[in-house]
Amino acid sequence: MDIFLQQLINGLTVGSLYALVALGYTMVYGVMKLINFAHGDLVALSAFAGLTIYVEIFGEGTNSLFIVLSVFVITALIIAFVGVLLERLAYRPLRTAPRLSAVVSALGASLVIQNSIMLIWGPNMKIFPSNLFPSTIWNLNGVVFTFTQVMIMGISALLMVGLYIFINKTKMGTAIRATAIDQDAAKLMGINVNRVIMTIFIIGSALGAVAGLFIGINYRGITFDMGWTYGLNAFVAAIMGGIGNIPGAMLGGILLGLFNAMISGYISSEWAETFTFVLLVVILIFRPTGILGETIAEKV
Amino acid sequence: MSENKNLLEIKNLHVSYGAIKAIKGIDIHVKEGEVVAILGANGAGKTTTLRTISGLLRSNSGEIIFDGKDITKTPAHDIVSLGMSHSPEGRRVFGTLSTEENLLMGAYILKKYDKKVLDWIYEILPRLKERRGQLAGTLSGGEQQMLAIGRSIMSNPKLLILDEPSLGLAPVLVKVIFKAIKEISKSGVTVLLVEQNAKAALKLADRGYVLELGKISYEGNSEELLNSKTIQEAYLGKKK
Amino acid sequence: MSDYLLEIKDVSKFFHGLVAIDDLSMKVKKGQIYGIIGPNGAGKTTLFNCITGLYTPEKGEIIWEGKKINGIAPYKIAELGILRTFQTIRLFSEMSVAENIMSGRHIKSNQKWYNGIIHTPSMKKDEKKNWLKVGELMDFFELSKYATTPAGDLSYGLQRRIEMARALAAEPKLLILDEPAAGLNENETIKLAQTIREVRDQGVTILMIEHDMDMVMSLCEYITVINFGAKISEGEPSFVQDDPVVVEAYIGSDEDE
Amino acid sequence: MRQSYKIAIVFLIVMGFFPLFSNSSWLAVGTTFLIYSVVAFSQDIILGRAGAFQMGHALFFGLGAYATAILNVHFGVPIIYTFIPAILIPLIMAIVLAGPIIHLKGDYLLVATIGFNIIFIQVIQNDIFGLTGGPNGIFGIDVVRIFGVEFMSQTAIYYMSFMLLTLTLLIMRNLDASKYGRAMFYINKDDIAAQSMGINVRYYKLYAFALGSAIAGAAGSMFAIQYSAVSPEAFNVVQSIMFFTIVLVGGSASLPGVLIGTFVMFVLPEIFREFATARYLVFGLAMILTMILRPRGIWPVKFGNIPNYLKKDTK
Amino acid sequence: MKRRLLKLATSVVATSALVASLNAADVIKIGVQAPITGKYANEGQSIDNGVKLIVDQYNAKGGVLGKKIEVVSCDDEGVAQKAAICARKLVNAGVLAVIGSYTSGATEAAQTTYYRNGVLQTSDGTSDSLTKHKYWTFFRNSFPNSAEAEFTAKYFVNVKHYKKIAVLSDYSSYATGLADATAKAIKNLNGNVIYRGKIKSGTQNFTAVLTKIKSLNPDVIYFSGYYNDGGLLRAQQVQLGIKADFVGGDSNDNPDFMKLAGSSAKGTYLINVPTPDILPYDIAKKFLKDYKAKYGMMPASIWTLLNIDGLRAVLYGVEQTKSTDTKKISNFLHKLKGFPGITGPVNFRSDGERIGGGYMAYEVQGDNSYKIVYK
Repeated sequence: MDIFLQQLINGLTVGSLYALVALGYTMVYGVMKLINFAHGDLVALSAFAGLTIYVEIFGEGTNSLFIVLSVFVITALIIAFVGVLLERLAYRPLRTAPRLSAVVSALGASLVIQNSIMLIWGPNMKIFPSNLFPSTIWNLNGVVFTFTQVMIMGISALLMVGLYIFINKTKMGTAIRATAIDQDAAKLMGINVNRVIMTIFIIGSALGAVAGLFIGINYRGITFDMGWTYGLNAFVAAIMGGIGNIPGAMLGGILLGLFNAMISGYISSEWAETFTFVLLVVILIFRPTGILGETIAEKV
Repeated sequence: MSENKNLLEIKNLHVSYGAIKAIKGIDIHVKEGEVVAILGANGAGKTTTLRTISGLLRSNSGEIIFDGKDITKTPAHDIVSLGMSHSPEGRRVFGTLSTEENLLMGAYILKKYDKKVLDWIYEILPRLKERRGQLAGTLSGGEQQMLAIGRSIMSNPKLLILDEPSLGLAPVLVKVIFKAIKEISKSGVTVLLVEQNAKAALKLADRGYVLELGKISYEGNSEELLNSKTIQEAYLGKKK
Repeated sequence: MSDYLLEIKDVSKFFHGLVAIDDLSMKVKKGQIYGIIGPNGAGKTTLFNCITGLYTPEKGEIIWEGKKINGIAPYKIAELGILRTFQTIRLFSEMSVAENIMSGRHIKSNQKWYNGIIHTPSMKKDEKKNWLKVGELMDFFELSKYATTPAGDLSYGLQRRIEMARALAAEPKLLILDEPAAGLNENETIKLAQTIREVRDQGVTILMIEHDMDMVMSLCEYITVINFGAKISEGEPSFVQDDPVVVEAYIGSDEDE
Repeated sequence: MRQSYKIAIVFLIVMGFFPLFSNSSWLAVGTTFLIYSVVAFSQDIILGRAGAFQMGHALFFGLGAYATAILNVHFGVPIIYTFIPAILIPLIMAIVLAGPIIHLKGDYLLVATIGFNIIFIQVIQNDIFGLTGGPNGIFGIDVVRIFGVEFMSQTAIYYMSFMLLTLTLLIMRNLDASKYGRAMFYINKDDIAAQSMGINVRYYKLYAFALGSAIAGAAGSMFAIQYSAVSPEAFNVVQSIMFFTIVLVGGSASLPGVLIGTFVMFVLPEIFREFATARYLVFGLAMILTMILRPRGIWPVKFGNIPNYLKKDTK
Repeated sequence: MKRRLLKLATSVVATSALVASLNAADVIKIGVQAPITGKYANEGQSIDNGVKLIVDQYNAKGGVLGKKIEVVSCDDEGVAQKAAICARKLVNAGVLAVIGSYTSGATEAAQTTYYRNGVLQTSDGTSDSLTKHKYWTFFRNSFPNSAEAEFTAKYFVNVKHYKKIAVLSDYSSYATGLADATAKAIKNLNGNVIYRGKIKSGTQNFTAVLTKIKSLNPDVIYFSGYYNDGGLLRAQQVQLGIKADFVGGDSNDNPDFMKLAGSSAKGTYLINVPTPDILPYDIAKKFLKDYKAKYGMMPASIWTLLNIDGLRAVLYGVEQTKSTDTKKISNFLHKLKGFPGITGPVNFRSDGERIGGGYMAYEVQGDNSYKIVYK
């Protein structure tokens, strides 16, 4: 039983990270119907930027709540800015172009960010210092969890609740939902669609930035191409949940994390990805637009 | 009333969809306080005209002047702030937002929505009040139309543009809708509407334009239009 | 076998619980020009979509030459000989006029799966036969000089013609026209009516939705009037035109008289 | 399109004489270009023509390569005989895999095909049945022998690839002028109109998948011969994305477009190898710029290829 | 006109080819096939640097057989497919011998191409399968997995007396080979392997597998893969509160292992041949000094030195046979005995295997230095 609980915690940790990243995919998709392939690379960029900010500004070895918080905030701001820049330069000019053109642009942007990371920080693995978070470990009847894991799950949950409230209870949030449903109608309400899209990139990138820093802090070793792995998983999570649907992304992320942990723990880690994608295909066969996705009938 | 100044003035407007010329040089004006109807068959260019006025489409040439300002190149969302509100064809309510959220979106440009306007909408369209918490997508067609109209006056517009408000509605609902439009007009809002229900529209309107193949083929007072054969011909093909 | 080519029996179609077609029945005779009229949003196009298999009605039967066809895939309906045009023109707009019309020859072409890879003499013959048929149609519809022009670059009137030529290329038994005159000018409309008559004279039954009443009244032999998805009147043009129910539905009811 | 056939013929002539002016290093680059062009064309059949968002094409390329490698190395089948299974296995797998998901819309199909590609990589990495050699793949693939003659030199392999590309171009030409090729375009441009004209969307999409995958399989076999080794990285999702991008950057369904796309995405990086890592950065920027400036690709397709006997008085 | 042009063009090409081949005769080309970028970049760059250092030293003395030596490097990124491409490239460039690659997989993927084209290859790859084909072109400059496996098994069963042993590898042929050989050797000594699993290299999150291992309660976790996964495995093992010892195979011997494991590095055991700094030979000390002088740092690990010995043996072969005929050199090397190498005497068997080898077990200390605990 404690092994099961342990796997549950393992799965929830990764699942929270997937969910944070998946939100970025799903929000952009919801409004722009675009798979932002560069989103995963923003996550990687965040880890590198965060490390540099920590080391260069505060100095390796220092640590305090203020420092950690500052690293998170500054990194999130930088990544949000890069996200906005990305939209401005690579996606906005293509808003009326054929859909696949924007997909190629997104793939190009992914290459640009990934290789910029490599040129700036080098091709080798960089290693996060181990002292950013206390190395406290709790052990409850054999179920072990670290301070970092608690932070990952806790902060992710908080951010997701916050996002949920923002999207559902605020005027801007409602405007975002309205824009996602019908851009023209939204314009007729006086909603500045460009600003809505900018907001989405800010939020999505910032959430991705938090995920990137957590990945660095928890797993320590970061590589320039790691965005691809996390990005793909998060993207799959978003599709599973029903891309464009915010609760769907959260559900998909957690589900994917748990599923992965359980498969690796109980069946075989060798075949974990296969199981993941078989699950995805099965979901899509039965629910062609994901678990919480709506089926939209085409107007003839 | 007809001595009032022009609130909206369209001069020699041309609009194309790709290679197809949809609007071929039309002139329309709407005076403050008026109700003006644009009539015409399917494909005549009525909706295109409205979408161009509210900034969703760009014209090839011509001028659109609203409340003294040239808005020919102003983006749609800024036009709303100038006091024009457009309730589009097919209602286009936000299906996964609740009725009240839809209404509040109508007041997006205001810092805070006007409680009085909301109450007034609930008063003239009481069905919306009953349905305030329900998702707009689950409303009936008539209720969605009420919502679309209600939503478009939440911003306290000077000019309300309505595209086919009676489309696909049962007569009893058409009655409710037109009554509400009358109320809105009475409160001082200028109305420009496109309608296929010519009789109902002309009964409400002061003046009307008949649009055929992207050109104005007839314009005049409502009575003139109603009594003329034009409408009968245009709609029922009673040969001249 | 019944006398009727197409029979609609008590068909209903719902969207999200709202009724779009309400218990509708009608019968189309072979060789007829049959009109369906009614205000916008009355459910006419929905009915066409049901007949052509794009929608499956929840209730009732659609009977084609004595056989029930509801629930059958659209491409099979076309193979049965029911072809259509669309209210909002659906051409392959980047492709040339000739290529557009050639799509109608699809079901008449008997090329085998390997002909996509290897050309055989019989296949080349088939190809030539079909292109020549396209040529004939282009001549008939006066489209020959636009043969290689992308369909999307042409005017509304020409596009409507291409759509019709495309449907006719399949040599249909029933041609369904969804507002063929929408966006056409007077001359074009008159010519269209003439074309429709000629097509019928070649043995094609015609079922059409149209708003241009001049055209409907002069062209159609039988008319069904739909409002709110239900039939409110039917009969010959002269009857329908004067039916007070129809007048009210069209011009609109007087409210508080 | 007639113009594009002329371009194709000029291209074939140039490529046919290329070995006379080239050393073996450049010949190797040329061979890779030829093989990848074939794969790009096969991707184009599915993505550019039938309009199915296929982002797992490397899977079928890989199936062909592994079929040749496994049969040759483990079962001693002469290379020349492995061609047939290298074509048939991807063809059958394409139908089996795409069958249940072919109805999925755009992006959902895209992610499902990515999924198949990833599963394929995992299967070969796990050295299934001890046949695939795990992450290191299979080495020591034999050279082509016909009647005891060894075709081992780079020039020989170059010309084999050249033949394969010529054959592929021939198939593309035949496809374009057939009911099957046109049906794909109709589905791509408007599937509802296509259905209403009696076109079975599912059937023709599967046909495109089957044909595209079979050609990719043949290219895979050639790839295995060229490098006498196959391993998972050559067939992973990144490669699939490359093929996907080639078609769209070059121009969907455009013969010169796809060739330009392949040249830009595979040959330029070889030429600029000295710039090592910065080249991919430039690449990404070029992809974005191309799409902004030419959203339909560098050399977009032009329709209107009708037989001459129909061109009476076209304007 | 066209024909004349063609003739002209062919003659130009022919002359330039001739010139090129004349040039080629003046130099001896040595290829380096190594992971210069990618996951194992620091090992690959170090090998590349080492080769260039030695070649410079030779050229300073006038080269070999009066010819200058030229280095042609190719980056295989530690990826088999890239290795196959490198093999084609280096063969086409006309190299005499290739040094590398670092990983067994990349080495094996290139092996056949070198063999078919008669190009010598010397690599540090430890996978047993490398010498299986008995290619006359291949020479291993390190010691095979089987030797390490036997040493590890003896250490586990006879010295540490572990009762429950968990064996982990990644998917690479080298690591799976080493892990399987080790598990087999342990069983031969009647040891008890309770778990044999694989992780996917680079996935970072190994908690699921470790949790499973935890439920089996082993005395030791042995990992045969590479340092970048090993360090994380160790860190996550400690996080999860798994008390077992952690023993890493030779590829974990890299400074990054310590960085990744952080405070958990202390107490880890590593098994490898002697580390550079404890090599007793003068020639080793000189090489390390020269390397440090030229590049400002030490070589990444012992693997660089092993490859350098491979290079030195090949050049020695050229000098002794006074020939650039690879077949002749190969015959010479197959009989090579006691050539003084940086990593000890170099002796080759007829199948290209290097004879000898002395493995050691180190315990990582608090300051990340090594303490020899068994040899």
